[in-house]
Amino acid sequence: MSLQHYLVISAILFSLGIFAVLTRKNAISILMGIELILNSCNLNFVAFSRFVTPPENIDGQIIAIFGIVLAAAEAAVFLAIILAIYREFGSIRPDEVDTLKG
Amino acid sequence: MVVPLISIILLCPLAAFAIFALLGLAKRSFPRQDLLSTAAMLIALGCSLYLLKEVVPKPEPHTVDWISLGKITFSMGFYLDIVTVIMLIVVTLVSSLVHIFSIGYMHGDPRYPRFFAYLSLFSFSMLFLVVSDNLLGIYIGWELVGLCSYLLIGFWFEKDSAANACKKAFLTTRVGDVGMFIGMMMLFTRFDTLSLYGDNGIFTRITNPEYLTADASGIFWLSIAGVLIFCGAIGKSAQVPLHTWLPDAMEGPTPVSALIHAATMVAAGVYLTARMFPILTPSSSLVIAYVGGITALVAATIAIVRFDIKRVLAYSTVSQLGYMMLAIGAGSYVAGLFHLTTHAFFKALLFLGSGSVIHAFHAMHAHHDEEHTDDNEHEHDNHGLVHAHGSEIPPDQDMRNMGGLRRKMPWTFGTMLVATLSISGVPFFFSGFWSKDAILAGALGKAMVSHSPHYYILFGMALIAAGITAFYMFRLIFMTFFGEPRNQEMHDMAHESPWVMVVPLLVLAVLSFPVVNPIWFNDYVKPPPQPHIHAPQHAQLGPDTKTGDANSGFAFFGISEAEAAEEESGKNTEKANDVYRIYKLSHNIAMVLSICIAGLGILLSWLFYHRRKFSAESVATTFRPVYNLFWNKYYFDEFYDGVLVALTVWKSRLFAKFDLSIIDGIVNGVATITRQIFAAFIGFFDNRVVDGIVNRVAEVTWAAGGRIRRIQTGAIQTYLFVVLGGIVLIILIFRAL
Amino acid sequence: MLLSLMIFVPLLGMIVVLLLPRESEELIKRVALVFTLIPLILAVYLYMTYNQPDLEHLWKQDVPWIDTFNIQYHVGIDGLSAILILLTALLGPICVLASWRNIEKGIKAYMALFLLLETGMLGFFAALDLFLFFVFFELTLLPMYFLIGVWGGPRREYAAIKFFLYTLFGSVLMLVAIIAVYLNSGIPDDRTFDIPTLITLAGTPGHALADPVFQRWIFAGFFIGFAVKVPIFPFHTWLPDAHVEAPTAISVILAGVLLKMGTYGLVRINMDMLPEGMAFFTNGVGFIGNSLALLGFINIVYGSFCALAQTDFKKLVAYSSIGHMGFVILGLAAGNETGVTGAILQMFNHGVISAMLFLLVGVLYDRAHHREIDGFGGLGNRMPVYTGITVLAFMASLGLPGLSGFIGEAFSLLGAYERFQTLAILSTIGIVVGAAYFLWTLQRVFLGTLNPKYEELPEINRREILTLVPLGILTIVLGIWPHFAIEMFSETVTELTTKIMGTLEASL
Amino acid sequence: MDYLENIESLAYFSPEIVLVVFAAAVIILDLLVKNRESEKTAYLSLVGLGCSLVAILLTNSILGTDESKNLFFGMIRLDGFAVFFKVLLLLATAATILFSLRSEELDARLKGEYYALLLAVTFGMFLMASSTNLLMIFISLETVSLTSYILAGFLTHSPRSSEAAFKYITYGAVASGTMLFGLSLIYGMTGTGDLAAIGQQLPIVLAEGQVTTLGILIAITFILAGIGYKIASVPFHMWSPDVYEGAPIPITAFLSVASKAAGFALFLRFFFSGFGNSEVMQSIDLGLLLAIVSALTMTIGNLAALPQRNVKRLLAYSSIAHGGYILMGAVLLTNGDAAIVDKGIGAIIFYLIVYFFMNLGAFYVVVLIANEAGTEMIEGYRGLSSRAPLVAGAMAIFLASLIGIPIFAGFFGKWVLFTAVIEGNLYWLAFVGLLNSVVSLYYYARILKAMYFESAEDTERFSFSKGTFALLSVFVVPTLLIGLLNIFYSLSEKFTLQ
Repeated sequence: MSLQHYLVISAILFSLGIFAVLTRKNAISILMGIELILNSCNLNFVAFSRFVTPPENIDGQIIAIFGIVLAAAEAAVFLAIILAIYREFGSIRPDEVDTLKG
Repeated sequence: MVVPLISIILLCPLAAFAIFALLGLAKRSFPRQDLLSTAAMLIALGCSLYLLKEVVPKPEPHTVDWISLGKITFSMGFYLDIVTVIMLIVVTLVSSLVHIFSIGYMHGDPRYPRFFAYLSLFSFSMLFLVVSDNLLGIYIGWELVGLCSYLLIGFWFEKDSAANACKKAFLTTRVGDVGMFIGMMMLFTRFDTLSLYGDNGIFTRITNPEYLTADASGIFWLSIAGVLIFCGAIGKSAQVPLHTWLPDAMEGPTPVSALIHAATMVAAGVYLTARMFPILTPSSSLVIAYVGGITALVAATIAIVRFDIKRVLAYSTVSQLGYMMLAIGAGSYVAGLFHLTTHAFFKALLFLGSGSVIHAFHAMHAHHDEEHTDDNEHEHDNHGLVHAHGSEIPPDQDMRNMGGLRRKMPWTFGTMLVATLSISGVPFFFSGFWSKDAILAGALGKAMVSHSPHYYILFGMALIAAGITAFYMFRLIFMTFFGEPRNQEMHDMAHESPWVMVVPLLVLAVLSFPVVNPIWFNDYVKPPPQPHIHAPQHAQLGPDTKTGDANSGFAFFGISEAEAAEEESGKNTEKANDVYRIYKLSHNIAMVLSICIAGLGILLSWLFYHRRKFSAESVATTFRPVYNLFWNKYYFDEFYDGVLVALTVWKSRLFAKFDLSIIDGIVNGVATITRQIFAAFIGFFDNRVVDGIVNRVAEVTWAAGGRIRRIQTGAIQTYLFVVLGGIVLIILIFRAL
Repeated sequence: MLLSLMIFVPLLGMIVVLLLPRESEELIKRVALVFTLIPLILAVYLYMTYNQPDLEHLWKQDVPWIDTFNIQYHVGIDGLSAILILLTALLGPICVLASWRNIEKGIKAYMALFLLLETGMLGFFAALDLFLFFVFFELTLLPMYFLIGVWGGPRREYAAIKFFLYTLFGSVLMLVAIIAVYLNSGIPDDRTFDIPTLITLAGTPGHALADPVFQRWIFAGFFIGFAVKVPIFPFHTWLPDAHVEAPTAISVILAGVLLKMGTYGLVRINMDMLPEGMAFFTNGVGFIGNSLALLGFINIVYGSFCALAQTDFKKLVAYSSIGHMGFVILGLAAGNETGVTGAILQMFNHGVISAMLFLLVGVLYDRAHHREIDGFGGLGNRMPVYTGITVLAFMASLGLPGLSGFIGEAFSLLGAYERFQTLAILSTIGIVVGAAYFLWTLQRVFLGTLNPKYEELPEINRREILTLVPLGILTIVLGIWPHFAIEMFSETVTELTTKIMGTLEASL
Repeated sequence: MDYLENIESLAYFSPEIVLVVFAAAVIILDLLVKNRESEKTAYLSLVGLGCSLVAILLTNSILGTDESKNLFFGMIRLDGFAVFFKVLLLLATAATILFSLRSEELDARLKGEYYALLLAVTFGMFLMASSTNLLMIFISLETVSLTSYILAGFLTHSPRSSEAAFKYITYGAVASGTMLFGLSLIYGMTGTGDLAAIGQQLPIVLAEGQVTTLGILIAITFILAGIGYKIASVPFHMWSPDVYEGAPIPITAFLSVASKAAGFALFLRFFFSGFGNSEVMQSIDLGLLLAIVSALTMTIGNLAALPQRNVKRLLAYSSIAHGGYILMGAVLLTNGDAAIVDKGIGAIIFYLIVYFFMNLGAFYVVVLIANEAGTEMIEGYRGLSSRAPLVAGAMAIFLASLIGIPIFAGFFGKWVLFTAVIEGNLYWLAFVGLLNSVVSLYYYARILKAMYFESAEDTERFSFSKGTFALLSVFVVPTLLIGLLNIFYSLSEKFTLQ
């Protein structure tokens, strides 16, 4: 398993995430897309810190851990806001939430 | 002594006006403005007369620096030679007489004081013009008199005809003035100065070969400049083709016509041309002579068929001015000025006389309007004539309402008769004869000396004009004063004018005899040299010129060239004597011819209008086309009107409304053209195109705003798509770089 | 010190006015009048004591302001600015008087803004620091915008924003040019905005500022900025709207002073600082070489014909100003002594005369409440005094010799003829057309039979006469003895023109 | 490279600590006080800000003038630049709290955590202004974002607010995710998270050919997505109008000033230390990229503002445009000449000071009008000159300043920027910017027009408290004076990055 494999995978993950975010018609799946993006990044960091930097340097892995934490926090806030949206709009379809425009 | 005198001459009338203006601001007016102005004029007259003996043989300009910019300096000042003094006297004299006359004539007019104030202002401007020693000063006076004539023609501005006439006068002359101004620009660029006399005045400089030279170009631009300056004279002195304003100017009060449009302002053109004599080249002289000749002839022919007494005199004035121009163009400097002087007196007299007649009828004016308009209609019918635009004749000026007045108003009749004899050139006791004769002689002499056909033609023109003049002037006299009263009612009302009006008539009548002695004139007035004309004959004039021998004296009116040549004295006596002989001969021929033709003219008009051997109508019908041509003033106005009617049609598509009263005369014509088409187009252009572009830009910006707005759909995923697109785009673009 | 006093006294006046209660209107007017009179007095004092020992700027004051950019508060007066300051100071009180009755609402704000405006104008003419110059230039915008927009006629909002946009656009280009000049004025530590210094630098061969190509671009930048103000075709379309909508006094200021700011800038910056650029645009070679003169000619003819086409009295006067400013441009383009003198005279005289004209229009408007030329007629015998003054103003404006209007035009043309024969001759068309539209207006408004609607039109009153008389006297006096004005700036002009002509000869 | 241990860092970290402590305190206090007294929490948080300000000044003084410290093993850096931004952000937060006190749309019940969140976001922004490590950059960014999301959606029972929050978080999450991906790539290329180290490594690896310019370009573009979204630069700006419109006005003001400022701080520090090396920038032509972005940002911002009728939204677009102006200064980072880079940063700093006052001032007026007239629409401003002359006058001054008319601060801000840009030989960019300011005149003038040229249906006068005017004058006076006083210019020089 070389660096390239990891990078390719993370790239695929990232693309999938973006794809989900752009196309899904459900706020939850958008959230999942976002998670995919973040995790692809984490994968990158870990992989780089494993292959690029000397073993004693673990910056990348630390960053990845923080990434996970922040992803969790973000998910929490996101869900809260989705609740609010649902309360106000009675739906969580992103394309129905478009009163602000122009 | 000269400067203070001139200052007094200038300041008196100015003060008279200033008092009126200042009190006017306080909405008050001086109790006896008329006396004030008249007194001012009389003082000026006194001073001018006194100046006669102040004139020094070698006149010097008295100048002050007016504007000095680094190396260039514009000076203002007086130049006093005999010509100036003569002009001063003429102006002040006529002006004073007119003032006096007006006291009676304008009596009871609502704007009585203002009239005199204007007269004073005019006199000031005219005098300023006369004494100025530089072109700028002349130009200033030139425009000021224009303003005054504008104000005075439009004195009864409630009349639309008057309102139009004054505007027409100002604009027409203005056209000429622009030409004059361009001429000034040319001279200025050549000489870096506009003063004429003094050490670096133009006339001094021009003798210096660097300015005009053997090479034709020097002469050429000088000719152009000369003609351009002359344009001013064309405008002011109502020469063809800018003459149409003067007849209309008769809308003004008659004293004004006498002062401004007969004696002084219109003569200013001649004066200017005379002043510019040194820079006139042969070619420009010829142009001037032709313009003068044509004017003389055309105006005279038009005058034959007028019925409005003032219009007849107006056209006669135009024609006489043409005469003077012709004289100067033909090099008869002295003759031109002499005729200017004499004409000033007898023409003023004629106008004042007609004024007195009109005054006599004036009372009738009110309740006879409609009746006479009927008369006119009737008139036209049996002549089958169309009235040219703006020639509706007020009944109290229509000669067809007059007749047999000589018993009613003997003084007026007598004085006017004198003037008529004088203008018709009846020998030998009338000044008009001598001056006219001198001009003819000059033209003929020039022709014979220079062997150029041009001057023979010009001589012919002058001669014919002289005949016609005699004819229509006596027509006027006969129609007005002889025969039976055509309109009994008005006749009964008519009465001799009060003495304030008669006295000026008498004075002027006296002056219509050769009081202004031709010999004296010839001795004192000397034409300035024309350095660039290398005259073929250089003559030292024989001593006999200065003798009292009248004939020989007059003979030399014409030979400015010879006199000019005098300075560059080739002592070539027999050549001079040739010239002398030629001129003497020419003079005799001219005199004989002029006497004959004048007699012929008088005789004809006697047969036509007094003995009624033939009827003017029948002649008119036989020579219908010619008659129509004259009656319609060679269709000058019609031509313009025609153009404008076409434009009116045009405009009716362009615009909703259009004021027909605008259409009058060439300048208004131009104004209308520009207003209707050009200016309208530009106005349109301004709104639509120039402004339009700006607005278009604004709209585009707005539209762009709208577009961008529409991208902001409100759907979050669109935004994210833009983000992705942005990223991809950036990467694609900058990777290529 | 005196100069700064003169500049900032109106500002002080503004503060005072703002502190007064809005009810006490009479008091506010009086205060405003007083605070506009003080600069006038100072200006007159300046004129009395003015002499041209050498081209040293008078009443100089030079204190550092923003060191970071080496910006100074540097003001001073030379002949050119002196005469325009005189004009501004003169028109100030006149305008206050002219607004005495016909400003219905918010007189307080009106006067405050007006005073601010006056400070801006005085400062602009006195500024000797390029940055300060620009600041004052822009300072006039906002008050003007409000004065037109709040107290203007029916289409005031449109006119106001149009004026604002145009001028701002122009000044944007100017700003770029200014920054460029600043950056090229030296090494980072001793860059300067000081106009006299910059002028000398631009004169020293080899210096970055003296580079012809650079100067051409900068010239263009400044020129457009000023052209909008003058206004020069095709940037002129804001003028008629602004004039027509603005209240009388503001039209007076607009025509009297603000237009002069443009031409003043042209002389002060484009000619004095950028002779190379000037030479490039006026060397008479090809289209570019004639462009400036051509613009002048276009302004003259175009403005005159537009005026001829107008039916609105005020619009007619507005367009006539465009025409008259054309003579200024023509004279400046000539670049020789006669031309430039003529141009500067024309600036001053046009300031006076157009002020008169707008005041007169205002007088009529206050009475009849419309400005349709054809709607009047025969006023001549209803209000003779008014007519008399109007005739004077018209005659002055159409360049009747003996009145001040003539000299400016005549000299501009005389000067222009030496360098641009054809254009000068063609420009004389403007003289005839000028006469045409003025006389025609005169006829339609004052001559003929009295329009029955106006049987009872009241004659011009004392206050209005008071506003007009000083201007009228000026037109006559300067017409008879223009030296009174010329003596102030002849030295400046001589120095300027010798430089310009020198550069021209060098460039050809 | 020298850096401080954790413990010795704490002293320099005191401002942030103070903020955190007070955030906690506020929450606790909120539990204690009754609802209607919940204003106390606001005052407490103000006190907190005050203390933190004092702390900042202290740290600055012990820091000395030009010297700088790397704290926590070089995670964050304390220097003049950071200090400046901390002060600015602190003041912005204070202003926001004061606005919130006067704003009627925020309902009373939730005030406690609201202020706590404000303090928290300030804390995050402090970190943004000073972090020098990829990790810290990401964390600070997220901290700020997460709290902002909540604040934007703070108006419960307001659909607009919730929608704003939803869009904000979706957009923000994606953007920061993208950025994180970019960061990971950078990390991979250089093998370090420390910006300075990255600055040294990148040219080397680039020279050795281990990384292609394309790689760097991709990385930077991804990172730009994150930062660009914070400073709302095209094409990452689209969230801001909607969020600004939906969010409570004080928060809008806060976002438009504080989080923009923080974003620029991050932007500058990142590119200055991380990509300070010019050949890296040249290799991907970063200068042109940024120039185009800035040109587009201001143009689109201004054009889109033209048709707006909602003043809040209008100001949102206008703040996008102003972001574009500021970016012009950022473009100069790529200039080879260090002096010009300094000028650019100085210009940005100066402009931010100016922008702080004029924009917050404008927003404050919007708050007041929203309270009195009950609308954010431009119609609400009709006849304001007669209904509330002083407020109208203040607004006029703010707008004139935003347009950039002389003697108002905005002009001098633009002046400094454009001078710098032209000195960088970017004439075209300067010209675009200036044309934009002409365009901007048009929509700002629409508000002026409404206030002065039009008259309202009902003309009863608005009544404002003394405090209102006091606070207003706090913004008016600097807007009038900053440009005219020399000190501010010299001030802006002290804080440039070393």
